[in-house]
Amino acid sequence: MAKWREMGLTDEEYRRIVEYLDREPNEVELGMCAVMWSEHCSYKSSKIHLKKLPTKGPAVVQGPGENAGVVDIGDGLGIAFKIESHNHPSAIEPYQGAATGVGGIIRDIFAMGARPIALLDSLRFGKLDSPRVRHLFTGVVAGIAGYGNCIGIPTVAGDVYFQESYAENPLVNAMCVGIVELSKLKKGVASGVGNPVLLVGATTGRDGIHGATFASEELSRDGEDKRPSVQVGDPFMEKLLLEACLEALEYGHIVGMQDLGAAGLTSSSSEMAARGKSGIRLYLDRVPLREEGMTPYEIMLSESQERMLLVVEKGYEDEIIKIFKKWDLNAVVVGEITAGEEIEVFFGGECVAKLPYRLLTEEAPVYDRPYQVPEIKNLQSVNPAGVDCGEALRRLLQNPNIARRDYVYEQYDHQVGVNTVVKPGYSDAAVLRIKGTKKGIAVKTDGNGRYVYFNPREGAKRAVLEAALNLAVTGARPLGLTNCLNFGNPEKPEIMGQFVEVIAGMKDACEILNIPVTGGNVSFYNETGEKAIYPTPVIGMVGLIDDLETGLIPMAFQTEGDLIYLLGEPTGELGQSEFLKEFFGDVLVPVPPVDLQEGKKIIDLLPLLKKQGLINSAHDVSDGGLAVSLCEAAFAGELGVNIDFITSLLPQEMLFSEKVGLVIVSVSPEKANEFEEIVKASGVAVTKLGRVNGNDEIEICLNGQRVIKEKLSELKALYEGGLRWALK
Amino acid sequence: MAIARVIVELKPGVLDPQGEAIKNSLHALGYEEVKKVRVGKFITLEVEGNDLKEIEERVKEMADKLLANVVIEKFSVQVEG
Amino acid sequence: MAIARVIVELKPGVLDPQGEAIKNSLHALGYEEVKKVRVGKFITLEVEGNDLKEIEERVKEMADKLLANVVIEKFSVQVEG
Amino acid sequence: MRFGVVVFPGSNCDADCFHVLKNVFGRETVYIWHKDDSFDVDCIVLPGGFSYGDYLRAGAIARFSPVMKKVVEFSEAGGLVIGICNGFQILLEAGLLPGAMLRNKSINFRCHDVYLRVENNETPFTNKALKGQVLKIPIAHGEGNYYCEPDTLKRLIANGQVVFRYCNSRGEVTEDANPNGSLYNIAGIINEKGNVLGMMPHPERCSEKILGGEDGRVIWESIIAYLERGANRG
Ligand SMILES: Nc1ncnc2c1ncn2[C@@H]1O[C@H](COP(=O)(O)OP(=O)(O)O)[C@@H](O)[C@H]1O
Ligand SMILES: [Mg+2]
Repeated sequence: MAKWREMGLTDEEYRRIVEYLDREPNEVELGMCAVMWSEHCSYKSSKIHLKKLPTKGPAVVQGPGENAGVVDIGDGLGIAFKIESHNHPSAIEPYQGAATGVGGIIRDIFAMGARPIALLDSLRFGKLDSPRVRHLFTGVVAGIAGYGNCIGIPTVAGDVYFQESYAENPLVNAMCVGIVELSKLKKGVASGVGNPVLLVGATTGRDGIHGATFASEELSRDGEDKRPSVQVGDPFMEKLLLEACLEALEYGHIVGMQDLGAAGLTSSSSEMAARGKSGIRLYLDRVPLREEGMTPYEIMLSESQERMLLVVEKGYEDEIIKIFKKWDLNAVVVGEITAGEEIEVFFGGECVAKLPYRLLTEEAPVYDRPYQVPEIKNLQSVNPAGVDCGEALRRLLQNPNIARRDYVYEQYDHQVGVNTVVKPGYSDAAVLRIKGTKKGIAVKTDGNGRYVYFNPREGAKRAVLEAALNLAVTGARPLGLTNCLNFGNPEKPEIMGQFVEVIAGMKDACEILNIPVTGGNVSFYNETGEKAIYPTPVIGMVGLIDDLETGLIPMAFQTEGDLIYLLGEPTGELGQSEFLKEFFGDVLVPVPPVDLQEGKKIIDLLPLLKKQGLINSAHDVSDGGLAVSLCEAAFAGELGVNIDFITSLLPQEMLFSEKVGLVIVSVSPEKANEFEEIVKASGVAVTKLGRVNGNDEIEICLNGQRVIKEKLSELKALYEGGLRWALK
Repeated sequence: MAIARVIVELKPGVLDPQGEAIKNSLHALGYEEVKKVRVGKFITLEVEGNDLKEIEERVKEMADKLLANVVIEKFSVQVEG
Repeated sequence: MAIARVIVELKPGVLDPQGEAIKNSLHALGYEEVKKVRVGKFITLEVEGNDLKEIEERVKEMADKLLANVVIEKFSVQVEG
Repeated sequence: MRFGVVVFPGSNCDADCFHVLKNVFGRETVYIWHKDDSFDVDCIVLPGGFSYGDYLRAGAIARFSPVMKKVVEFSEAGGLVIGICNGFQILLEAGLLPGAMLRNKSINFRCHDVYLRVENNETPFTNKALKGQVLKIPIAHGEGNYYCEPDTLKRLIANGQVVFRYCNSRGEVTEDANPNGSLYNIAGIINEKGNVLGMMPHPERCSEKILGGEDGRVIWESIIAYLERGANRG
């Protein structure tokens, strides 16, 4: 087989390289081209579609294109944040795969000069009845814990789903959030002819060579030897690297900084060169190696973790190196900035590669792949009327997709840094204070692939709206989002169709909700055999609470006697709900519409209601539907509910439809009139559902008929046990 | 009753952060002569049965399935009565 | 160059939560014959020098000072050229 | 009165302790670098985190840091030392406190609130607490399963060196309330001389209302009160 094909390039791509260079590339050059032209690095299948997403907004300081996006939160401060996938490595070695995923995204954040203050993890696995899935799940969670806890960045939020479609191909998306003084924001640029280029941190080994191309292929079970050797994360090393880099930035005289991720030295040098429109010359003999006899090819492509590339003002390198030595880290001048436009690589006194950075970056191919928009056909109907609501609620509460996630987040140190004001499990989103100000930020990831599979466009809208609502119920105003788009093989028109539709849905949602996209990541080829995963756009969102003292809304019901209201119009479709799956299996019935306009109104309304002291708690309706949401707010407050209202929907539809865009709030009785007036004036539908009680009782009546009466403590035990029982 | 000892070690080439940290610490303590450190596991199992051959087979299976992570580790098994 | 192998094990009587967990997992996988599991460390050092006796002494020192915590652990050292 | 927070490579609660002492209690606080071999402070905090990655055993490598020699001298001279979480583990490894830490019984790292009963309120670290008072303080550790020889335990109990024990919200010391399998539900102990405390829970994480609890304050307040009384300087 031709060398280039082994490296993942098509004949046509190879031809273009030869044409551009006007010669055949040598092996090192070919390797560099192959990784940079891989889907993972070049975004060749997604680029033209990603362009459609709105990326501008008043708060956006840095949109897509840098190591991370940045939004302005006032007081001269910015929040840098980004999400990334580590799906393939985690499928092979769950602990290390997940750990190194966390390590990678952290580096993206401190490369911007930001101090990481939070991690989030969005996880998808098959069903827990399979031992292999349990192995993957427990390994991934332990890996995230292992890395995040050791480096000392709290993992404060995330989401987890267990669906058959992820059985062979789990998703592990990690997000990091950092805080930066905007005047000190750093970019990954290389400029200033003669400036030295420093490689700092871990030594370079043979690990992960061709990881980027690996991420751009389907997982095959016989691909054993093609696998890059698994990378082992060293969070201790990264902690030192983080502190040393921030200290070096504080010292100054750093022109640009970038982490070494996929495609290692090749991508970091060429991307920095491209951003700064400079050439870079590298001397590989100076790279500190971990293994003997490494070739220039291996050094250029190694994906060894915990390394950064720095461009430093000439004359200051010794001082910068001193800082790294203080932290017991390697720091070596491996090259310099040149006047040309080329990445020149020297080894043993010879030039072993010389490529224009353009060939590796902007000249990488861009494809408008054929796509076929999936049609939604053969809609069926089910009759849920026979299902006992109490029984349904009990089953749903212990369903692993709904049950309390403390098995996961109790393994994460979610408090280190002493900023975590709302801890995981206490609300829809986590809230962190910003020390030295009154402000707080809310963060969350979301994206239910099941809805996206059945209707990609609506499903994508749903993911964005749900994330936004999860922030809004804490009192936050969404500022921006990052996304991780996990899909199957883009060379298949039906997968590309899903992708195109998801982008369209996200675009709509971002525009209507007025939340710009500041960055993201695409992970294609999440397939095993012929089976692709559910298309899964994961949305990571950051929002701002101006004053935590007055603006923070709890999820828990607060006081006996408070009235409970529902904001938003329930429509009752059961399509793709956990209820439907639990009682009717994988049938196709209509999904609830996503009403972005109403959603927007609710998002704007919640902080307002809080500021005026009109609401005491808020929680959105999501997986499991209204009944589950009521229970969650009740469990959190250790208070029961008596619900009684009129509806034209069937009880099962009313209680278990998972329409996104509904929020339950509690209101002091004396504020009820004022509350209702303001909500009605805003044009948001509002229903009085009932009241909070002080008994150990969840009682739900509809149209005067009692449909559920359960002990709060018993339901709570199911909710708290569900996930752990499924693991036994 | 037999005793099985399983040694689990990282494959060569796989990064061993633990080993590195220990090596550095040994150097700081003045043991400069230590050039490399690798950390593995030493697992001792008490196993019921008399057929040592069969026990060895079973323990190898256990190592392969659970005790070692064969993606990054290798193992050896030794059984005695 | 010599190779020193240090086995560090919990003292008998000291609870081994990791060993317990492994035993339970083995039982869940059907290896009911496993009655007890203890997990220790297997540390391999590459040490410069020729005098195996002296190396053994030095490595024992290292184990005593750093590699093992003698409150809960015991160790054994074996050196080969 | 001056506090010193030691920074080992891999410490990650150093800044948190610093923040609480400096910004919440308004006390002069300095960082002490692990390579430093001199300092001028009245109380030393060995913070939580993963010194040296905890790669061999928690705290095992850190105890050989140059600064630890001085910490030992400081404590021998009567100076106050508090080790929290990883700091506790380092004190054990350094032999400043008896015993050792094993992996949590559940194997997993655990991060959540626990309740502690104050067993001894006649220490520099607990003089503002009531005997038997129940404190709600978070833990975050994977190796907090305290172990010592039976004789040592007897001595600890007899001398009142067991300062905190895990209990339930009603102050009952039960097995269910023990998050990690610690012997005798031990969450914190003090040395015989009474000037070196090690505890697994993190008082710095619950010293401000906004973080959901203030039960950790009593420990800082006790230290401050003790030092204000002009007790001897190390
Ligand atoms: N993988 C995870 N890591 C950390 N926290 C998580 C994870 N999954 C869920 N959580 C937390 O559990 C709570 C419930 O999560 P989820 O069910 O996703 O909420 P919602 O339905 O509001 O999106 C939230 O506080 C969330 O941040
Ligand atoms: Mg929610």
